[in-house]
Amino acid sequence: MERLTFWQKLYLPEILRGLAVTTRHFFANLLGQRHTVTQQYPEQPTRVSPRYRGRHRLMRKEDGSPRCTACMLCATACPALCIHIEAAEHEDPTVEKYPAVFTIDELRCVFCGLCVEACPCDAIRMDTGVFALAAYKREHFLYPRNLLLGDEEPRHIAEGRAPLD
Amino acid sequence: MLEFYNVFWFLIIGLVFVLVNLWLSSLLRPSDPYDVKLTPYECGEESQGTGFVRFNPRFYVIGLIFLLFDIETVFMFPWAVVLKGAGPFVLIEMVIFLAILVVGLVYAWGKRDLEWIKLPTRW
Amino acid sequence: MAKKLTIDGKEILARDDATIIEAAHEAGIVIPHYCYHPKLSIAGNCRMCLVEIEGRPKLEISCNTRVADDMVVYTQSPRVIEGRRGVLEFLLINHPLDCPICDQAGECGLQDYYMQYGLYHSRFLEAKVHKRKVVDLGPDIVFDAERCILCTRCVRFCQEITKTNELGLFYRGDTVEIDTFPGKRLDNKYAGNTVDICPVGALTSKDFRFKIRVWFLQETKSICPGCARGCNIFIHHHDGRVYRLKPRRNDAVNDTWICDAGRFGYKAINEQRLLHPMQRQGEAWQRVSWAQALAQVSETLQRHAGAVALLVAPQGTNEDCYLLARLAREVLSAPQVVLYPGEPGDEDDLLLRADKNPNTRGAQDMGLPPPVSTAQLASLVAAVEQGQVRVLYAIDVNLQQAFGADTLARLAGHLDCLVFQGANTLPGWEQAHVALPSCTYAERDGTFTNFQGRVQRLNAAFRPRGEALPAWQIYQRLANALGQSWDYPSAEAILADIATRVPAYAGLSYAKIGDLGCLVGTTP
Amino acid sequence: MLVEWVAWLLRTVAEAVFPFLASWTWIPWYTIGLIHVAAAVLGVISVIAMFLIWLERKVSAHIQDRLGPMRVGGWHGWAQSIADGIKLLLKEDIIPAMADKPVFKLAPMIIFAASFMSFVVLPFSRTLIVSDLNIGILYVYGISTITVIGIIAAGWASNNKWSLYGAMRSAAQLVSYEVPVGFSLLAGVLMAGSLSTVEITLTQAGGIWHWGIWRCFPFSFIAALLLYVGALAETNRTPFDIPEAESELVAGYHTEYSGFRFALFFLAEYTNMFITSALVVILFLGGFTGPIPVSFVPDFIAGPFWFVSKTLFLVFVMMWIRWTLPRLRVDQLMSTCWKYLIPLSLVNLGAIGLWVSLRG
Repeated sequence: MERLTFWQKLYLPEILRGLAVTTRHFFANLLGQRHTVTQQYPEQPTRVSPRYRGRHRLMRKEDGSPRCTACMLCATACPALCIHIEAAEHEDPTVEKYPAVFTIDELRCVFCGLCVEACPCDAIRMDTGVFALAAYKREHFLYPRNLLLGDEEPRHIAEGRAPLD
Repeated sequence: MLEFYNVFWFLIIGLVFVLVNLWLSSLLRPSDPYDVKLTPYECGEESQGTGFVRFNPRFYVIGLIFLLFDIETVFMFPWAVVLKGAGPFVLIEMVIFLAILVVGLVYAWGKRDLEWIKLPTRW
Repeated sequence: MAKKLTIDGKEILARDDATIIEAAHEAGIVIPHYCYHPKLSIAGNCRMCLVEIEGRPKLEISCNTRVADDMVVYTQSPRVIEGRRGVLEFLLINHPLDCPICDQAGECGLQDYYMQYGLYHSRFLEAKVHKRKVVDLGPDIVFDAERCILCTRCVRFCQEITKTNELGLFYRGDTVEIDTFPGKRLDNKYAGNTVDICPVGALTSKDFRFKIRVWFLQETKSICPGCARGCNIFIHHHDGRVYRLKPRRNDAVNDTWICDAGRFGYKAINEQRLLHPMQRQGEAWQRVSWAQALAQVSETLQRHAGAVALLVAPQGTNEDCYLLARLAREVLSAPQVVLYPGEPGDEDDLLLRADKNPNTRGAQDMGLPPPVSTAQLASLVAAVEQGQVRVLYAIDVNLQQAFGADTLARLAGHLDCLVFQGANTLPGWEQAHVALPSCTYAERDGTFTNFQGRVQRLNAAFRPRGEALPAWQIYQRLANALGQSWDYPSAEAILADIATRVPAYAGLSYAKIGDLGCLVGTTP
Repeated sequence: MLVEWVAWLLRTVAEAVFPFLASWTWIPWYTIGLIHVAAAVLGVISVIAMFLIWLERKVSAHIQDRLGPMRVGGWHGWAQSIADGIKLLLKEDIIPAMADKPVFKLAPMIIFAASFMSFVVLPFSRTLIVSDLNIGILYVYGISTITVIGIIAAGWASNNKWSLYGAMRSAAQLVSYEVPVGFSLLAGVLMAGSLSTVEITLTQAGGIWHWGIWRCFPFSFIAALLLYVGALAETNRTPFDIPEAESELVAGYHTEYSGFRFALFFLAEYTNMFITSALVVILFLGGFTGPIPVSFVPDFIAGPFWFVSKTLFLVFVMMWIRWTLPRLRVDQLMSTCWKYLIPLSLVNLGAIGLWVSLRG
């Protein structure tokens, strides 16, 4: 380890240099807001990057049915165990199974995106850009299938009602 | 004495201000205590063990050394007021007085009692 | 005479008539295979078990090559691996890529060996042959022809084990399919085993399909309580819920099979459970604490000392029966004990036994009286009606089946207290005055003694549901409420006690019983 | 011997008190006036503290490239502190179940009363002072130390580990830095030859070149610097905010305080900042005197103006330092004081003493 000289040990020059830095920022921001990064959020909408992991959504096939095949790889990959799927037999034998219940507990979710990586069908995405999830009750954060599919807007959650399923 | 009469009233009024405000706030604020809320705060985790934990014995040493210095400082205040124009002899007196104090400090330093982590004594 | 050969550089002594795959498996060397099954005839059609034998120009299938002295076999040589890769590529040519919706995923031979030996990029440019999917073969079996690799394990099972011959191969070439013969359905009593032995996702169980992905399941070794056979099973469970039972190999008991009745017996663990001690007040049941329930029962037993009858179905473990016998002998004053195994059921020469209780033999070994038939219960009915019995303590008994609904209602009226103890709400339980929840075999440790006299172990798979307790703990608490000071910390401790008190079980311990059980002599 | 001594004590006290009591007739009127003064000072303190809290938030925000409070009250969130004050008044008062309730309740009162009482001797101008105590500096030095008792009481009574650790650290820190602060105060007193805050200020009257900081340059400058550093430590401010190091102790000794009791701690902290800065101003920066000897406005306007602006500048520097420097480790904190500041302040005091006694 390098031994400090007397001046370095005194720290005064470094303290003064630090004060100079903060002064520069202080006055630059005071006089012209030159460095300020604050966004006035509700008025100034936040831009999220395309790769931002927001609230999940479920994708559809061309015929409108969910792409999800209930393979449960997302539930397997999920480190927070927030995805609950119940598979059921489909009438069409070529489809075989589909998710009768697909619920994500958005309160448990850690937004790691592993479910998106795990999905072999591109059925789940986190590209909604929705980061401000709010509800009045914990159980309203259990996002059911139709909400994730976009059949229903989470509007009623904001109104304090349970999501319809 | 009048000045200290003022000080006394300032003490009273300071306490009254606090009490009145607390009383005012007790009229306005909600009160809903329950067991979990009244547990000691430990960052949301369940609190572990007792609140009366062991702490570093250095605190006592610091406290002791401080006492010496503080009493000496009190002795020096009257001296400081009269030193101006009292001549070098008064100064020398105080230097001797301080020297004794400094010897104590040097002793504590040498004993490494000023280190936060107690190390073996040098001698 | 034994043959001495070398497999992968390891000197092995094998049976005279053993095949290489048998010898290797015995020595702990696993050779990949699909069509080979130790309990079925050799078909040799999957070609996966190829090995290299020194001095022979071609790779040979180990399942159909007998061992010979001084044979030198390689199971992991580059040629073998290349060969397996080729075989796998052929097998997968027409195999659909529907692992995500396939129930076998996670325990599929194709997946496993592809990851071990395959990992090629597909060279197959032609269109895959499409076959029927989701074919209803029988009451519990769904067949997917595309996924089938035609190993014919299921066909051979129906020919050789059940001898019912429902299945056969139809058509030829790359359109060959397995199907039931016209007019037949795969509905024999052991059909579920075809799903177990199917190495791919061609045969799946309707009952298990889509319920859960297999990698979520935990496996616990246990014993089927469905009949006196005591088939060895695995309980597959997740989060305190049983999803399926799988047979566990025990050549002395059940080979590698279980019957369908046993296979679906797991539902009693999940459904219709008695979860809390309850007291009946008029028509309404009220949940009470264990302390309250046991206080009431012990108080009643004491009040009516001498007028107590225990009606026991041999569903409990040896440990339960032992403590119950002690309770009857040492604590209660001369109660009437009736061991009632219920009506006999189907029996055949494969696995099924007429006695549908897992532990009739063990119960007697532990000191309970010989079983009685339904007709013989008449004397108990008479005793109740004459007031000689005021308290009836029914354990695991289907009361409705035992007495009939009318008689049961009449009995309940005569009795001062009818105590029902069981894991499930068996028919007739609602006539009881007090109900005590015991746990199912999946939630507890213990031993069963099957009809052969083989003591076999249960293992607790998960915590008891609700407030259910193992029966032996209920007996212990009851005895202690009646002034005893029993202090068995676990079922294992009770078995240690049994081992010193019951001559036939002398020296037994859980370690000694192990996974495959231990034969005991008969108590005279 | 003992009897004589007690008799002497009683006589002395009686001699001091009786003349005072003898003239009791003026006491009611005087007291009513005094209560008005005290109330005015309370108002001043509240306004100062709320302004300083708002200022701190804005200063920190601008240093850190943020904006700080922007909404409450319109222009740059000027009413934020008022809103916070009202909020704290309306907040539930939570006292932990195992807390030592009387001590817990007493602690914030002690701390607030101590800082409030220091205002008695702050000279806003030659006449605008509650009481020009003849031992003014010693009085502030003593009263401000009472804070330590409040802090220890708060930490001890909370029955919380973090509080106790915070209180112990705080106590150790306050008493340690009391020593260099005391020596530096002595240096100022030496130069002025008085303990009265007004007299000390008046010795520096007559322009910026008469201020205490130049009087025995560079020793007086060092003394001022030491006093200021000590003041930072005495008010528990970064880089000396180990007692409430939020990254390890949550909030130190006031972790368990909520609502208005918490507000009292806050109020006291900012009041103390003002008082300690004011001490530096009184001793070394000329107090209420202006930088030039000529005065164009009456003294009762110019005095408070200069006093408050000098003090606020020093408070601003405190904030500036807080948002520039990282926190010291607890061992660094202690060794800085005992191994560097105290020896330095001693030597410095000796030098000033020599200077004063030789040159008069």
